Amino acid sequence: MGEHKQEWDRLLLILPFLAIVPYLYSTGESSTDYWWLIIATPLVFFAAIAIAGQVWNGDEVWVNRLKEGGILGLGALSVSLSAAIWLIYDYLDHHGHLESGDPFSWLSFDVLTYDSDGWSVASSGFSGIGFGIYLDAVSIMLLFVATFLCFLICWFAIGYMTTDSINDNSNHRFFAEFILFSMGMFGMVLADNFLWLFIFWEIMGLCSYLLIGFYYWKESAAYAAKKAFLTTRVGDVFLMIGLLMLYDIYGSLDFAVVFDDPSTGVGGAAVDAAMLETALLMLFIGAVGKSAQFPLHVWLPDAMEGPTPVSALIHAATMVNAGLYLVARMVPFVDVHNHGVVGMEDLGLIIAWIGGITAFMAAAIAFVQNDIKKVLAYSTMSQLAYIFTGLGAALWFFNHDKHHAGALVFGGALFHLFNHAMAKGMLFMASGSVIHEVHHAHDHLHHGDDHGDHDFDPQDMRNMGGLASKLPVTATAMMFGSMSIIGIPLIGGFWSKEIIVGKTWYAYFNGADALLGPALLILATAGMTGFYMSRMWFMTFAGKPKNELVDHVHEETPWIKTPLVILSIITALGGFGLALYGIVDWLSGDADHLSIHKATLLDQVIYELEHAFLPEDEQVRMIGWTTIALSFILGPIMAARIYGGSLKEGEQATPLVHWLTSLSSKFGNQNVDDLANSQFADALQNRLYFDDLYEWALGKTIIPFSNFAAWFDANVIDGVIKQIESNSVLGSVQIRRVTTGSARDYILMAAIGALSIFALIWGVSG
Amino acid sequence: MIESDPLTFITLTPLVVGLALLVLPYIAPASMADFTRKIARSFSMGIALAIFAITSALFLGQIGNIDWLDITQGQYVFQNESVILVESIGVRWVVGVDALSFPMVWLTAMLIPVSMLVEWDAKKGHIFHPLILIMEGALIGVFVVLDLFVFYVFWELTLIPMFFLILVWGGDDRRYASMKFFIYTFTASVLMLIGILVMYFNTGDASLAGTLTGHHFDLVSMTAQASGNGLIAGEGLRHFVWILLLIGFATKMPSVPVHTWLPDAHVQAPTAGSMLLAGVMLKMGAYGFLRIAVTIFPESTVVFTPLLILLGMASLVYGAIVCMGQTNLKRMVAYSSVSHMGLIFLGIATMQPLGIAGALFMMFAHGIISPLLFAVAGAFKHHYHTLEIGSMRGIAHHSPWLAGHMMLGWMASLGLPLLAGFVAEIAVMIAFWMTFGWLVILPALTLIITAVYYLTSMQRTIFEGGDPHVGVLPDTMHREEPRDITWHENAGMFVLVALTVLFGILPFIFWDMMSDWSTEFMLETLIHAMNSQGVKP
Amino acid sequence: MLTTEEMEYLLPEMVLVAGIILAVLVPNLGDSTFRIPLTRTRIPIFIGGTRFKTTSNPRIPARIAILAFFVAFVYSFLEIKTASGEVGGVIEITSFTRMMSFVFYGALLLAAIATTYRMPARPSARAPREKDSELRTEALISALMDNRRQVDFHILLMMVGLGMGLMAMASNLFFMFVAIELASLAAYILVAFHKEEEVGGEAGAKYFIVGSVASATGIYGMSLVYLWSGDLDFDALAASWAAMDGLDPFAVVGVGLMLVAFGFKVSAAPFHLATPDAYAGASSPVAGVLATASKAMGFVALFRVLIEITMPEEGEALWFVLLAIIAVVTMTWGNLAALTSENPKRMLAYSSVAHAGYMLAAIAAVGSGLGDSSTTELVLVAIVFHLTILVLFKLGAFLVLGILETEGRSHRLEDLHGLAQRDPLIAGSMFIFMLALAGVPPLSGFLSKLLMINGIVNISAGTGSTNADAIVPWAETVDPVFWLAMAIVLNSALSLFYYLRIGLVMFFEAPENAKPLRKTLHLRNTILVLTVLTVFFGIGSGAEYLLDLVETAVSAL
Amino acid sequence: MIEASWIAGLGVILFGIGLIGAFSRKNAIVVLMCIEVMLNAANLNFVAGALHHGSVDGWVFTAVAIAIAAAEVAIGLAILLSLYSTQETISLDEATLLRN
Repeated sequence: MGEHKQEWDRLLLILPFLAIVPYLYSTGESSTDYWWLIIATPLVFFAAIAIAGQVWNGDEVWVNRLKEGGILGLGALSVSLSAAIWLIYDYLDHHGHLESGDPFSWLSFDVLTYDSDGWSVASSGFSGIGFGIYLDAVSIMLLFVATFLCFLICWFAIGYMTTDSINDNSNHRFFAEFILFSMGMFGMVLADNFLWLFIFWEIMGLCSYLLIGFYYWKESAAYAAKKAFLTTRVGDVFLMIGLLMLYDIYGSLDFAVVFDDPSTGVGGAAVDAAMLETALLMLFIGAVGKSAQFPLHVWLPDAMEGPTPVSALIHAATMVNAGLYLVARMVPFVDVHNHGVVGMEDLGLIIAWIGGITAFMAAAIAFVQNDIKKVLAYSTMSQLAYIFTGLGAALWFFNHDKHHAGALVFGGALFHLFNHAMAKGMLFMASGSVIHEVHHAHDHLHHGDDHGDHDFDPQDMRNMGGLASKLPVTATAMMFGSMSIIGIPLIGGFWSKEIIVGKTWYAYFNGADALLGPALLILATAGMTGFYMSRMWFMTFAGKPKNELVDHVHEETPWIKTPLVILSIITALGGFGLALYGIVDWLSGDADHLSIHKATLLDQVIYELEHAFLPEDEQVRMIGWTTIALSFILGPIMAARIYGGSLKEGEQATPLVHWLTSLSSKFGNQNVDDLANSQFADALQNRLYFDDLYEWALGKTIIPFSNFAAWFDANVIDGVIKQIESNSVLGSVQIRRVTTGSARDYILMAAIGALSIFALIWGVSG
Repeated sequence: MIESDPLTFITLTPLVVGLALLVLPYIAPASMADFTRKIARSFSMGIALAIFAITSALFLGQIGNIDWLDITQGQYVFQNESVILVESIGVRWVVGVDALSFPMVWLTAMLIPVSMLVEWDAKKGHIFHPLILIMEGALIGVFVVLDLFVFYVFWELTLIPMFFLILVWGGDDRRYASMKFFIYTFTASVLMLIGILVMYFNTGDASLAGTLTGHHFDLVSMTAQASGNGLIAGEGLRHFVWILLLIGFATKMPSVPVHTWLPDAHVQAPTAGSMLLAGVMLKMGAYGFLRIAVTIFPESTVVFTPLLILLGMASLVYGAIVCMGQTNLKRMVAYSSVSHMGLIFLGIATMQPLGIAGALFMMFAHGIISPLLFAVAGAFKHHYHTLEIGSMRGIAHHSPWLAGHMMLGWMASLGLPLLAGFVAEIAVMIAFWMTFGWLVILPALTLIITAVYYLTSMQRTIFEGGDPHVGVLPDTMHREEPRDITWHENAGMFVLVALTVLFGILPFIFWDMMSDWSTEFMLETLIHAMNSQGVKP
Repeated sequence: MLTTEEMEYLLPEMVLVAGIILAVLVPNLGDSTFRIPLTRTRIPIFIGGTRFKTTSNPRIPARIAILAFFVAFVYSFLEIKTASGEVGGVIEITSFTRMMSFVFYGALLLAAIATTYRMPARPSARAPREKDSELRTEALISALMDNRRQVDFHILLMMVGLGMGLMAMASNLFFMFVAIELASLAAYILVAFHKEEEVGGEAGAKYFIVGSVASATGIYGMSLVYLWSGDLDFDALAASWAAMDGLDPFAVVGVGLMLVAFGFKVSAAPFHLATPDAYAGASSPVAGVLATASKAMGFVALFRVLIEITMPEEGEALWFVLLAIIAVVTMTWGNLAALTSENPKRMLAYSSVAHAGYMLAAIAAVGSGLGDSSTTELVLVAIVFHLTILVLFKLGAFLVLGILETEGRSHRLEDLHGLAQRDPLIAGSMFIFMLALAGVPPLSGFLSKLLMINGIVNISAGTGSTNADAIVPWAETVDPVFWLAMAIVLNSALSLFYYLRIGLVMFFEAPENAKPLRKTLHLRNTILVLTVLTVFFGIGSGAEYLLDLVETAVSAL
Repeated sequence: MIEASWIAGLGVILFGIGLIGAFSRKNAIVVLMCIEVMLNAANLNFVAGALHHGSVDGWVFTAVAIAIAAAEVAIGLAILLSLYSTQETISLDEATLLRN
């Protein structure tokens, strides 16, 4: 404990950071004047940590006192967090949108336009690009998610990273990149125009590349990093094209300008729906890349090559949410109730379809994964797909002037984002805890000579089992997280998932025939989610240990438990609480307040549950119950039958999870080896061969083509030059041969030359 | 002189001092010769820094107090009293800068000390550094003179120090490379010279004209004349001259298909040489194209826009694809320069102020980024004795600074936001979409290709390698202990990194005046041509 | 006899004649006496006997020659602006003649300076014997070459100068021919001067035979012209030509045959074939004289015949197409052949052929008759300017080879290897000469080439149709003369290859012999001065001054 | 009276003979003689011209041309001698050390 006390002392260093915002607040400053702290602090500390870490690499103070920059990073993030909370507080206090204006004009320029008088510089309509902030409920929610989770994950990472011997003296890289990543997300959420959104979006792409490739010497990590960057880059490029189109349509990329009246373009022209829809689809492709949706999903599982905090960061706090945020920003364009452009239903349908397909596919693949982080990765993909489906349905509703339903599912989808982020952040940290402790136990068991035992994989759930008693906090956290993801009634994700599934079906019943597919897919996925999340938990924590080292596992690393506890509480209670406060309406912009507006708490609970089950429609209510049945009953029970089991004799888990382990042993034990060896399972193991397909396509097209191009350049284009050169040399040798050395030849040639010239002249002049 | 005629001062000082430092050791008495040799390196550096200081002072308004946004089209600041050089044919020493040329001058003044710093330990430093100083004079001269004869003189003068830099300090195949570099670009520029002469004999300002010929080389007067009735009578001849100029400038830029001198020259050149070659010399092409070809023949530029697109697109896309097939780091970086320079033509072809400003900023940003790339590649050559991608792995462990600079440089070059290159790219792209619509898909896809080759090259050099403490060292190391870059390489790269970030985050430092210039440029020249040629969106 | 005034006109030539006489006399001065018959009184007659210490100095003839050329050179220079006069009906002195003699004497002065080192004095040189080793033989031969015939060489050099000087001021075709013959015959001997070497005699023989055939052809052509007009005075010929009704075969064939002779002098293809052989066999200063002064002489003759006599007032000259074709063939042939030449002297010879091509192209542009008098003057200024500064860098390059020759021969590219290590300044100078030859700015070679191209462009570029709205229709209408400019620039680019190669081997290759170059103080300084002048006349006041001079000269043509 | 044109005609024939001889004969001495023949052709023309135009110039030219021819022969023989002394040949086809 003394040692731990010393560790906590390190935290004293962040107190000055924490004091900054309260000080500013106390001087009576306005939070909107200090939003830049959220971005600037991490940016400055990114450079500071990166450079200082390299200069003082291995230095005693740097390593022990500053945790190789981790403390500085945490401090910077605490500034961001406190500034964000300040901003949120003010926002909730003032109830309304908040725009800072452009503190500086980043790029100013003119545009030429054509009219009957010819070309001239456009006098109005087109504006340059500045930078400021734009806050509404969506960005406030995301800002909180990002700053809060980043802070917690950084906290967790200090414990996780600095106790891993393989990271010797390179953690400054991690922390620097980590806070830059965070900065990217903060900036993206705050930005008041599409270009700056894109800029921070790309920064996140870079950081994901850097962090996934943190263990750069591992070929798989280097490869995964490259894959992540390139796959998202494909999306980004389309996103950029979308931006270009938007600028052309509206003459500005500022949210304030564009959202003011999306049906009127630059110079008062009516916006062409087809054009705008194409532009938005381009944006959506970008979102698909970033949020790892089909068909640009291939990078996400590989991204598990990064350290576990990075996975938490990418999957919960930052990157994947970016895509959702972007799609959420499309609502004003299609909201016909509010100057939206008519005739863009297809957009919502496409988004919903992509979501449905991804949700189902990812859940299916998650069935067969044995790597604890991979299961979570596919779960992320699947849950994000839910949100996309919900947003797609929302867009469809909005465009059909079904504002109320649209707003509901829109808010529900965003609420799901919140729930998922909290749960998934915790799940990843918990899985990190498991991996970390298993790894330590393994090292401990083999006395550090793990160099000879590369085959051991601390992430493989087949090496675990029965950890519930060894890692009580982790097991509890993971249980709550899984429940939230599965959608166990009243816990976190339940509130939002029910809305998404129900409303998607509602849309189908109300004329969106094309939504049947996604609706069915996400319904099925609900059950599948129940199965694979339970499977993961049971495989890890329940049953008898499958490996001797489980006995040596202890929860002992400092820094790791705190965030798990905090997030467990939020996951377990936060969803319910926020739902009661009407967060769905608030997020969709229908309500200005987060408050209980029914007379009693019970009324409010019933009201919110009705939101989810939509009492006025019997069909939808049926769907709601089906969802619960599938996700709560069928999935977990099947998982328990196959993977469940009670702990070893004498082991005792905490009361919070004890019931689960003992319950899981009640459903018997079914052997699924046959199924696991089937061809279908094989295809799932191979991620349905998408990666292979892409690699094959690249290997067969671009690579040979580029090699050909290189050959072509060296031998044809430059070959022409070389040919000229060699022909000149050849001609030179030939022409020098004419000089035979014999004087009479010279005379002869001169005579012949002269005569032929005379003849020529004679011929010419007639 | 610094106060009254700063441009002449910063042009001639490096030339004179560099030449003196080169020649003095051979004609001065022995003791003085030794002394000169000893101080040549630091003295060159001192002069280079002084010139950088003066140039920065010019920018910040410390000298002359210039409002850069207030310069109207065709007006030049710091213009001197013209000095007659050759009266018979009307050659004058006229210097002046505007928003088109000044960023280039500043870039040159900045890059010279940096490249000197990077190669601070070059062999025969008492020749190397003065040569770079001479290079500085020649390069600045190209950007500041406003007399086409003198412009051409400086244009070719840059070849000579570069020829020696490649020939004496270059790689194994430096003979071929230096010859090819010189002859290739010389051939193109003599064709350009014909174009200049055709322009020359159409000039008519009697007050400037040479006594023998009755014509003059004064660019300002030519521009004024061109904006009236067009400098040259006859559209056919105008187009022809435009094409001749294009050949000269496109080769320098270089644009596909006249780019093949560049990879050879770059691969063989010493680091400082590559840095200057990529950083400034390529920009001479773009600068000259805008300053002469577009300004004086706007109609031809409008007529030949499809050609510009074709060239730009070919450079951009084809250059990127060829990059992917390269196995030599420097070659790859060289082709990436080809690819990026394509964007300049595209930016001009958009005929939008935004596109032209983007092209200008591309010139500037690429002038910061590509030297960084070449400094990194040079450091690989220096410390690992090879440039083969894939002959080593996991270098990041041995050379963390190098890996860091490489990472940043590579990212900047592939257009990562908040780094200088992105600003130019996005500007050109926006303008490109406005003018050409879906054709934008090609440059956009190129962004992906660019990412592919850059990431692959990093993966196969600084990353991978299994055990972090060992990595895979190239055979060329001969069991040498791998080292990180030296302090001076590091310092030089740091400057470039800092500027890349600075201009990525705060592009408006130079962007505003470029954008301003572009708008005025469109208004004064191109817009008339577009209207008269009946260009419609 | 000449009047005082006429003597003054001809002062440089007089000095040369005096120089020749002195060169004959002075080295023979000694203590010889003549005994008056029947008495014992000996009257010193000073010719013969044991020579005095001063007069026995083998460098005396060189000094005399240098002095004579220097006086002639300076006097010509001073007279350029003011010269005018006439002597005996066949000599007419104008600014132009003095400009040209300025060039001639300058070139010969440099050659004389260079030769001082080629032939250092060692009084006791003996002929090799059969038993001598090969090395020894070589050394002895070289000593012999060094030692002997100082007088002969410099007398011949002065004779060449005299011939050239007179040639420039001839106002009569026949007199011009005689003067050319005087210069040529002396030059033949100079080429063959190293008769101890196998190539010396051969070079001389070839140059002599081909040259003689050419001059015989020229004289025959001149005789045809005489048959046609009956008077060989330039003015009279020009008048007859202008008055000629249609084409008189005598006149046309006569002029054509004369062109052959002058074509040989300027080494135009296909009459240039002996040129490289001659240069390669001759010593470097002599080759330098052939490449500069002798070529200038050829161009003066071409001016006389082509511009003064046969150029019509307006319209295309008869010889326009002929000359254009010859020009293009010449420059291309020269450059192509030089491309792979491994002998620096041959390379310079071919380069000199190429330069002849450029200048012929410029004359052809004049012959197209498209330009007005001012453009014609511009082109002529360009050519004369080029001929003038050619002395600086072409001869300068030969002088560098001359330095190398003092330690052997300079007939292989390898001899230049690593020159930068042996003497950086000389190597740098050589590189500058090469760049000037290639026409790289800011050197004077660029200015002259630019002026020529400018003249051609000036004359021709306006001829294209102004109604053409695209390149191809324009290119179809433009006068073909325009493409001569293209040919020149493309050839310049081609030529860069071999010029740079010289720089390459000097700075890149390791020297075969790492010893520092022999100390040849005057020669080295001369080369450095030439280098500085090459740059000085490239741009700025130097160029302006020289252009002004040339302009004065050309306007007197 | 011999017509001037006859003389000129003879000149043409002589010149032709000389020229053809100059490039068809290997022996340098013979080539030298051919050159003399060519010069004589010119001399004939001068004479014819003098007759035709009735001017004295032609005669003077002839005299001077003969002198030139004499000088040329002297120099030529001397050079050929030196060629012979080093290469022991006066065949133009054999003295080809310098070529290409």
